[in-house]
Amino acid sequence: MIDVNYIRQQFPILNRKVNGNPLVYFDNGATTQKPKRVIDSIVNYYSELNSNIHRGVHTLSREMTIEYENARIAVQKFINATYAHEIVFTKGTTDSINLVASSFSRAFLKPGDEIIVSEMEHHSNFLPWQNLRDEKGISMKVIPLTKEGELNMEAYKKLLSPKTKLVAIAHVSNSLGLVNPLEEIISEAKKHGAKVLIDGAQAVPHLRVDVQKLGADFYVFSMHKLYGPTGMGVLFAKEELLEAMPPYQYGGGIIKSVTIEKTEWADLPNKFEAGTPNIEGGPATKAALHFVNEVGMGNIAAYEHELLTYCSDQLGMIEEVEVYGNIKNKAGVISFNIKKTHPFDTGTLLDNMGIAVRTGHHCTQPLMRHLGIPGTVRASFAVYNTKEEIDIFINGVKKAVKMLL
Amino acid sequence: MIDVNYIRQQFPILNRKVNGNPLVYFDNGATTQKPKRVIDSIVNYYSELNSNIHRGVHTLSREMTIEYENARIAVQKFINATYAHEIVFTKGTTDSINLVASSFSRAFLKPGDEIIVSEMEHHSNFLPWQNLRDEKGISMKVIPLTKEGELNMEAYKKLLSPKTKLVAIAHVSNSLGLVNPLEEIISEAKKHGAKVLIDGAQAVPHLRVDVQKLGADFYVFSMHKLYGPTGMGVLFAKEELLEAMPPYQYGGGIIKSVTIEKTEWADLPNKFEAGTPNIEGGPATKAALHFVNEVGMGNIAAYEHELLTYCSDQLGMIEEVEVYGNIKNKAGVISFNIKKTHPFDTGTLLDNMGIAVRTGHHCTQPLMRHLGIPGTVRASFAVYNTKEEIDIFINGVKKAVKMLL
Amino acid sequence: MTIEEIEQEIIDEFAMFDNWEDKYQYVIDMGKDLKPMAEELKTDDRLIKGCQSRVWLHSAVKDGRVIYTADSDAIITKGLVALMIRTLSDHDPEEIINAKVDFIDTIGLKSHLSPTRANGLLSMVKQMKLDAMALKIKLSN
Amino acid sequence: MTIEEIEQEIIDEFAMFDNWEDKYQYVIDMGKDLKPMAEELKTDDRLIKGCQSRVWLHSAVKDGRVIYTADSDAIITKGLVALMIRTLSDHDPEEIINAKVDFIDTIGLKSHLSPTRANGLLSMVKQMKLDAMALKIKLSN
Ligand SMILES: Cc1ncc(COP(=O)(O)O)c(C=O)c1O
Ligand SMILES: Cc1ncc(COP(=O)(O)O)c(C=O)c1O
Repeated sequence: MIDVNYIRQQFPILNRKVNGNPLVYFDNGATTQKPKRVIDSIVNYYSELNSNIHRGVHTLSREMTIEYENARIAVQKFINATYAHEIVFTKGTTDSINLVASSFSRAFLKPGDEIIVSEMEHHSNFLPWQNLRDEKGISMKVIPLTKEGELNMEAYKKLLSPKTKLVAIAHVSNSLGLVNPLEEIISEAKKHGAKVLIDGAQAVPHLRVDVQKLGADFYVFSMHKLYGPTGMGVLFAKEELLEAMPPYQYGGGIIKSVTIEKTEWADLPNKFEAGTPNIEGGPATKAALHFVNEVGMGNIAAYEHELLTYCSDQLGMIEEVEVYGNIKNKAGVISFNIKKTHPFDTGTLLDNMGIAVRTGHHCTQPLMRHLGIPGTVRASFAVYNTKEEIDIFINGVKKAVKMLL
Repeated sequence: MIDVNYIRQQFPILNRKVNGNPLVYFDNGATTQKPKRVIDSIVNYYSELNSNIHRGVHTLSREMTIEYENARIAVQKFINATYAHEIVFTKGTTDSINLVASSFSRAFLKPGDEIIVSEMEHHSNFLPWQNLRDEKGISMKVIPLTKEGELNMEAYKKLLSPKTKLVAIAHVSNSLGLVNPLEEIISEAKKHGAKVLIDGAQAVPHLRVDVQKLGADFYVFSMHKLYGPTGMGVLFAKEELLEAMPPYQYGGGIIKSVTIEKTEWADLPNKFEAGTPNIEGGPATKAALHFVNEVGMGNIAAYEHELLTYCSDQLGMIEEVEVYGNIKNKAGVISFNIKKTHPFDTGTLLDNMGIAVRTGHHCTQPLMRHLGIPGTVRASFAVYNTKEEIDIFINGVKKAVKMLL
Repeated sequence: MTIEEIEQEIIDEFAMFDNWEDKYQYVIDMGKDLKPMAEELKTDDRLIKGCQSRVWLHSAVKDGRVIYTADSDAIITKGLVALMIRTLSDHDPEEIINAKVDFIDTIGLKSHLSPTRANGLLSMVKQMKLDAMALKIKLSN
Repeated sequence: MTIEEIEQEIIDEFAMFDNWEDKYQYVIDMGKDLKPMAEELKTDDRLIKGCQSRVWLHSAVKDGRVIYTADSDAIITKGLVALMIRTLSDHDPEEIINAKVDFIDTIGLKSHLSPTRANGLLSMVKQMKLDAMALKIKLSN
């Protein structure tokens, strides 16, 4: 059970007013707000521990290295990876996927091999593969969607073949909030010996994720969408894959020895973490996961489901509103338009009421084209949101309807 | 003129004790400490402004986008770039160099073309080019060093030819602190039509840099070595080069439009900033530059020069100590060993006295091999260091001499 | 009327509203009232790319004065576009080029002119001035 | 003496020192006193790679007991290596494998065993145990 008042007290920004109104922050799919302990962890880092890690023998560097590695262990536990060294810290989901696109393709792909993505992917899980297609002659197949915006699983199965080397797919769609049937997707891929990358950016904030149980080869997400810091991303990859892949970036910390002729790579995960990392992101990541664990992912999921259902029901009662992706298995996100208007108009009016939603194509232009619309208004929830906020929001939408139509 | 007490008061960590002694932090070459205003800017960001940028129409997103872009303008002014959009934000120096290695080579290089680096380079300005050599058949030439560790300029001139497409060289060497003769290096390169990348990681904290006056094509550095946040780097590149180069990473924000067939890139610098950036790094970067500008780079340089001279003189008087790179034109760094001992021993003993120095190869193994040593003890200075701290340090070295020999 | 006079007129109109709802309603209504642009003019080369709403702009000269026609797929943007046309259209190029066009700030819709506002309004003003400049050169040849 | 007894002996010795200088001086002196390793044994396959100082380890069996020889290019590391040899060398494999070797913590040199300490001491203990295990298997065949 959730004590939402107690939770809200932990988020300083929720006291903020926007355009004279209390902030109603429904843009959590873009980035969540941060609890005080995350902010404090950064202050503490810079006031007590700041130093470069991994290479120093002095006390600060040693203490901080342990702190940073503890963050890795916290992530490992959070997604139940087998080893801490299967967790590579990156800049974000986009960075993680680009890393895989580069290192996986250099280790395993040759022209003519196939990668499967879907039409609902975020550009960050679309463009890197498109680039492999254009630069390396890897073929990219796109799973089409049903009318409601779900994956067409029959079509997916037909796309799979021995040529398929990788399936790259979102766990939860960022535009519509649909939860994809990963079990089936992964087991079908395995039948053909293909590896699977799961873009979990919109899943980890809302669902419990167990990478071992899923059997995912790669699982990626961003801490900033999970109550954590910006500039901090996660790439989980199975040890054997990380071992076999060449580094993505080259620089300090990734080598055991360098001569002018050749180099020997450092152990995992250092091989994939060239240069000084986002060190403050370590303690902040740990603090964010601590917050999530304390509330409990099960509680978060149940509570957000309540919010989502309540909001869907209310929105559904407004005749002038069209909701997209209106199916059962959804998480965190609701996408809609006021009929015959542009999402930008709705977003602008809601903003004047202090309500922050996202409007636009949400970096999923292929999906928008599929739906035949320029974009949507997206309300996305976090554990600190309330039914009262949804009431404000619904009133806001009604007001926008009145003003626009 | 510097009021070092007033400056020290701004750095919370300087109140810390290490192993019972006040912290003497001489590991600034690895990363500097942060003034309170940098820490406050992050707190303020997460408490008042946090939201994803560039794409949102709501107030938080709009306010924060302006803040973030103001940071870009602050960097532009700091190094006197012509346009703000010539500043690309990255994760750090290593990320910046990897970006150039990838995007520049894909736009401009073909097998047989040559890149010139030097034997004193940090691995981050060495391994990316070595990788181009190994993966793309680009030839990599290495400027040898004189006995003292300076660039052999005659040899450099002989390496240059019409085949040379890029010269990648440190402004200031991180191991020895030597300031390289950039004017000559760049003008010689231009004679052959080669582009020049300057690794300014160890320069920007100590010298005034004017990229237009230098005529550098690329200039890269890390904010964390300049009183700023970790996870935030800068790539300056001339507009025409950024225009001609393809993106490095692919994902949200880098496109104007995406279809399944093809994409159209966004304007500079967005084309090179895929995904959610290190947003908090924006205000923190601005705050760090504000600190530096307030103290004045000229004052910093003069004061640090005083410290360096004082420290060199004192160290030079200890018979059992060997100083490396003992020449006039140095900045921020002094590298030495207690003769016949390993740097690790000295570093360990100094740490017990609360003195943080770096020991080891400093990610410059080729240079260490050139000097015929496993590594050095490196003391590196920032504007908050004092002569009194140097006295403590010198006493510490003397004590280490007594204990080790 | 000069551009400046029109701007003042608009400022006076907006001064009557004491809440954002009325202001925006006024903008929305102006959007609805804007003379529709011929569909065949809505071509990609007339598109001013903002991130979210699209704006088409067509510029022509009549009697030495620039006449603008424009449209947008978002109604608020269209209202702002209407304001811009009312302000800048039917003036001579020189006056347009030199216009400050800062009334948007004054009437309290400032955010729509900020460089980050994803609606292309700022780009639109720029484009209107560029067109005026081009037409001026054309006229003087 | 059992390994545990030796550890206790070392703990008692270090308990006499009440400041870090004396402790480290003792370690350094032990490093200086360590019987030098034959140069021909300092081969790359005997190298335990730590980030900074290098440690060579050679393991052999004599009368069913494991005899270690080791060296390092850093004197403090060498002193710690000497402590490890004194503790673990000349015991039977089983005892070595099961040894806790946590006295380094107790004597106040904890940081040298931390996973980040760039001196390879932790790796050394691991390697000593692995060698003991390998030798045990060899003996039982
Ligand atoms: C000269 C030089 N280049 C590059 C780097 C790498 O910087 P970063 O680790 O911030 O990517 C450093 C810092 O260690 C350096 O001193
Ligand atoms: C499904 C999905 N994938 C990838 C991303 C990109 O994440 P980031 O911008 O943190 O790299 C996002 C966030 O916008 C997302 O929602």
